Amino acid sequence: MSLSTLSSQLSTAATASSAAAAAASPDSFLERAPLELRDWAVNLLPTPVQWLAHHLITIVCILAVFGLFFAFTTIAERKLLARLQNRLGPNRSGLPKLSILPWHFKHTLFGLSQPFADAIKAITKEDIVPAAADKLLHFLAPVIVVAFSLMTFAVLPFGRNIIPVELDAALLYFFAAGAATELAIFMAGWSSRNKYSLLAAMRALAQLISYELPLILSVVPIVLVTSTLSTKAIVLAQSGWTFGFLPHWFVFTPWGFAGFIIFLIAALAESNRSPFDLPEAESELVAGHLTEYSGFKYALFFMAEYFGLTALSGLGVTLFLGGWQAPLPFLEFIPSYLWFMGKLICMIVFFIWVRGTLLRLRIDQLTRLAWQFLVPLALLNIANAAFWVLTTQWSLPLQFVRWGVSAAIVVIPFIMMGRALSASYAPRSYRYAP
Amino acid sequence: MTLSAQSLWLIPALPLLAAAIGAISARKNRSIAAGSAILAMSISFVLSCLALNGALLAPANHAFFNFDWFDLGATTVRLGFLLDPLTAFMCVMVTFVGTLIFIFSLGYMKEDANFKQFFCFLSFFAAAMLGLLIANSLLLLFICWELVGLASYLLIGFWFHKPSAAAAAKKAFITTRIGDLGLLLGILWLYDSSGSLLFYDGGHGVLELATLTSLSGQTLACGLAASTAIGLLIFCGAVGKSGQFPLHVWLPDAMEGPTPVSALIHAATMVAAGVFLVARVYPLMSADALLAAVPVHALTVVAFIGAITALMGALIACAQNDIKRVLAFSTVSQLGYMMLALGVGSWTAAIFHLLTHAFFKALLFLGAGSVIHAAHHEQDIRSLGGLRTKMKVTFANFAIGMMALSGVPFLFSGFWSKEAILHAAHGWNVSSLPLYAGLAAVVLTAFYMTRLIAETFFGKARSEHAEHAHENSAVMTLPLVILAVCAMALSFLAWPSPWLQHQLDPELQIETSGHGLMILSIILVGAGLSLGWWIYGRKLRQTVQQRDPLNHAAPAVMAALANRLGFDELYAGTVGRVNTLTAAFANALDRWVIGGLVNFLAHLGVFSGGVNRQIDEDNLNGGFDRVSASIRGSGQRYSKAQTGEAHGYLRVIAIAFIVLALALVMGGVR
Amino acid sequence: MIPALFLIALLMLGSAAAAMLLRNLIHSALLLIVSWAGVAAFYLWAGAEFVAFAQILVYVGAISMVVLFAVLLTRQNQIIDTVIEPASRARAATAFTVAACVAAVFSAAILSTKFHPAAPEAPTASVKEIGLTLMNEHGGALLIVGLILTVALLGATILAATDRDEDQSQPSDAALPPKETP
Amino acid sequence: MSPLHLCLLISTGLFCIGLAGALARSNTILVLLGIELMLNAANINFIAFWRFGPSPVAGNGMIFVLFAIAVAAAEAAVGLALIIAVYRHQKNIRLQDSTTLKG
Repeated sequence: MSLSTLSSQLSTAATASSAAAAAASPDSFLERAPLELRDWAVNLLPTPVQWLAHHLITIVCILAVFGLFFAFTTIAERKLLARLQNRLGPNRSGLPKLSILPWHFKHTLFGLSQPFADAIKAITKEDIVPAAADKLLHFLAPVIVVAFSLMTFAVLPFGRNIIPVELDAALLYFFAAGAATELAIFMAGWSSRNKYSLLAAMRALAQLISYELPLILSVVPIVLVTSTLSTKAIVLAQSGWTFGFLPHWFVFTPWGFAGFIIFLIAALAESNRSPFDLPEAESELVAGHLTEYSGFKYALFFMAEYFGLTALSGLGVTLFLGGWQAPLPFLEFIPSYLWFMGKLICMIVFFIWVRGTLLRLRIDQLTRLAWQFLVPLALLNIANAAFWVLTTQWSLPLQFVRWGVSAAIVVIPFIMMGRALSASYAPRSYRYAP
Repeated sequence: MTLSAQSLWLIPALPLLAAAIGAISARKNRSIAAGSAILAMSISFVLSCLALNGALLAPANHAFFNFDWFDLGATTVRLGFLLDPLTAFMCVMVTFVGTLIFIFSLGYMKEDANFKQFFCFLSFFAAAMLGLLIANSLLLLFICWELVGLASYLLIGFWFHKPSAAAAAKKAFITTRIGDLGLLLGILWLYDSSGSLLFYDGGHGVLELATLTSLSGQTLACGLAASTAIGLLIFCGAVGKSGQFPLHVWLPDAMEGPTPVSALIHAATMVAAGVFLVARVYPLMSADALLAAVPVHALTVVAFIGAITALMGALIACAQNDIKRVLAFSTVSQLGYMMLALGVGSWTAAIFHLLTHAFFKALLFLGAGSVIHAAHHEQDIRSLGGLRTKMKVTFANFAIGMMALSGVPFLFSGFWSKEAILHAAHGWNVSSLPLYAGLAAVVLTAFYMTRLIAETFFGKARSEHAEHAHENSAVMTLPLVILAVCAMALSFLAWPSPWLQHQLDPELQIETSGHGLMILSIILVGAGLSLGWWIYGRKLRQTVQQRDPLNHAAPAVMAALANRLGFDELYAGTVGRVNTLTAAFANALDRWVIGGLVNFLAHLGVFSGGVNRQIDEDNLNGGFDRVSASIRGSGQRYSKAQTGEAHGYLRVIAIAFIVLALALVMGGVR
Repeated sequence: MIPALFLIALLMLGSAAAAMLLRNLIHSALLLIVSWAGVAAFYLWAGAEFVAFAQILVYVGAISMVVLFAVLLTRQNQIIDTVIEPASRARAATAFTVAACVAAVFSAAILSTKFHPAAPEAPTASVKEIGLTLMNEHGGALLIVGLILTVALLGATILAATDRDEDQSQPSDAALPPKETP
Repeated sequence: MSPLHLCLLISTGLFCIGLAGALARSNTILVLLGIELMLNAANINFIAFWRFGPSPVAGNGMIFVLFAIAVAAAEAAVGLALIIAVYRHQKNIRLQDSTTLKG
């Protein structure tokens, strides 16, 4: 055995041990608790079905956690919007009056049980299907949309060790699964046999296709810098702190910041949220492609939308905000999945805040924003990231130059194109008006 | 601050650039062409002043900068720039007068559709002239000389839709070409015998002593020195360009161009080129007089040609009725003066007169242009009249120009330069005839200018146009005022001492032959003025049709003069006739001899073709036709397979695929 | 392993066959999407993860949308004939014959071939390796594919964009009174 | 029968379904989709040979498929655009009606 092979073997052994140590050392009991619980439950079952149980537990966990998360997101949205609009929001629903109890528990729980009441109402409502509708597709559309929006959760790393499916091509999987929701929207619009539904579905598709481009392009810089498609590796690439307190999250680099902004806008549009909620603008259209849906099917669509929003927020947290990493070293004692949930909640609250603040765009403004502003900026940002990768080896004084150039690539085109865009918005003119 | 000889090229380059800008700019983009032209000329003027400043620091020095143009076998063709007082003074004059004429053109050509082109051509003209001035090589000078000819052709024929203008342009071009042929021969001869065309080249130039000695030392079979012959050939070019006696016919016709062009040609650029050429090669022209004992000197010929031209031009000018033609013949006459001065050995006096003449002739032409513009292109002095009150500024300036031209004493520059020439002629010891011709021309000049002023500005308006004339805008009158001031101020170049001539030639000794000649010429000027006023001013013309008083006295003479002494007819009768006869002979030769041969061959060809065709049609084509018909038929049948139905094609492909796969499988190919 | 392959094949071939047989265009298109998804499932089965997701992203996400849009845009004036023409019957018959012949020839060729012993283990190719291979060895081809895509999409946009003249001429034609036939 | 045989037979099936569809259907869109199916069948072959074949180079089959998918996407876009243009011209998309492009 030659010396070189020996040394290489030694070095690989050293790295393996250090990696093991790094993985093991921060694992407190709380960090390991969910996994321990799952393994304990799985081990109760006979060996042949253990793999099935393993996966089933994961699925059930996602369904339960995010189902509840969806429920409380709706109530949080309603309450927050109400506060923004100087109202109180739902505050009446509490526990049901149960006659078997000797006293009535009067507390309304601040209306926190509203989503459950809504759910019961949705399930018990009559399910109306138009006579001319394509019944099968009409039924399949909400199923598909919920199924595919749930599938996207599979690749999000919720904690240091908690990731449902560890895929090499996780990002590709995420966007592939997300693409299927468009199909569901089309099916919903077409199968209703309603001209308004069909037109609205086409509009929604146009919007989704337009914004899918900047969404994916805004993610490419991250892939460029980390040279991986795996979400787990991307989160790990953001670990560490400069000077002991500045986290290495990608949002704190010029290209990452620009990418994050583009990602946020595109994510808003992809999940049909205000100010991009044209597909089902309640006050203007008849709920778009959902016109002919009622009862539980409608609720499914509603749920799928929130799932999509949550999944995209989770992806944003994973890609730009350091995933489950703590922002400061001394805060690492808090379990990683709590950090993830905290960041996720922040994103959701931000989205709600945006919804309560901004005005809805016109369709032409919407598409122009995508094609004339976001896509070029995202493309430039890819070049920016390439520059960042090429200049990794620069020494300290040159690092300032690197930051300056990178920031200039972000800021100058943004200002120039922003001016051009806002100049093109005014004055408003009606082309088909006499 | 001075301009070195090396960077002298900037002076012509700027107008050339302006011409290029004018050429490529849009047709309706008038301000760019005019603005760049005027700006370029002004900057060139400043640069010329810098060059003059440098030249006057060492007047005797000929600063030059030579460079290789291209290699031709073993020899190298070299060009160069030359900076001496002569070049510098000429550059300043050309750029200054040129700038004023450009500005004047702004107003004069305002309504013209081809405004942009006009300025492009003007800049080109000026650039060619400036290039000619700074040349230190007879070759470069000749190139620019021809470019001047081209530019003058373009400008004289600027209103080419007028047949007369087109003819005049052609005439000017061809006439000057005749002279240029002589110049070219002279250049070739000079190059052959001296091996160089550079004027100054550190002792090897053609104007330097070594070459001059060897050239004048060679005696030809006819008894002339080589330098005399070469000088006379070069002088041919000057005769053509400067409108001297036998080749002066183009100059009056050049009046067909726009008036600023006339001013430019007659004052600053074209005709001055000839005088400048002779002044430039003066050492060569005078070499035979100094160094060789030959019967005829080149300068003698120059002096007599000049004297004849001066007298003839003045005489013809007396009988012309077109305001610009009078001025044109006066130019011919004044150019004769300059040539006379060159011939009698005082090239400094010639250049002095060239400079002063440039200013007052430009003034006169621009004044005439002002009159013409105001009178809606009425040029006949019989139809004008009475403009004195209507156009006060123009009249005052025109009068100053007229007095400068006539040589009214002391205040006007023309007087001093003419005095210098007359003094030089007086001092010439070969013949007195040039002096007498000059003195006669003095009287005539004063006479016809008085006639011009009296007919144009005094009396009453004799036509509709003259009636409604009014003063032009400042853009046209301002150049007049500046030129008028200069026409007077240039007197200080010669008074109280002949400063200019000393600067041009520091070794010059001006003999003071007393004031007798000056008093004589003042008397003659007075006589001319009073004669003119006696004949034309006393009884002013009343109608257009009224006959000229001199026509009463000597109708035959006046008719001959009005007909320009019949030079045009003479040329038409001799050169033209010979040309026509030759052409007729060539035509007959072509038609009968060559044409007959060709026709015979053609008939032969037709006959053989007929035979060929018979054979071809019957024997060859029949077979081919049958073959191609069968091919066409099968092609038509085959094209039915192309149904346009995609399914069918796909099916055929699939079936063919099956067959192929079967063949491969059966054939055992793996 | 093999049962999963049979399931996938059933999904893929069944939906493709149904798509080609159904008369409802939208159903056909949606079934084809299922078939494409089945192909992606096959890729997953074979261990080609990356290609599987690419297949879903491109076919299910993009091409399906274009197809559905095309179907909707060309739906007007379509003669929905309940009666099947004899010509189309004949065409279908020849189509089936030809396809059956091709299938027979192929199957014969495949079944009569002895392949080399199969690779004992599935080859693995991580995304990073694929990326490196694409960018290094096949960099030129990648550039050309990018060019082809750009040109094709631009061309498609130009082809599908309505001509303004044509657009305007249509209503004017329609506005004309019907021509009287002599 | 090895898995490779099975995979090849499946791809043959898909190819023949595509071929039959392309030959039988009169709707141009479906003809185009039949051709897409044939392309997919070819892709299945690539993956099958990559998975079970003797090729020593890792990833080559996948790269073939990736390029094929890209080109298929371009083909579909252009084809459908052509169909829309044809529709605008002749008001239907029956393939047997578009027969004007012949000699």
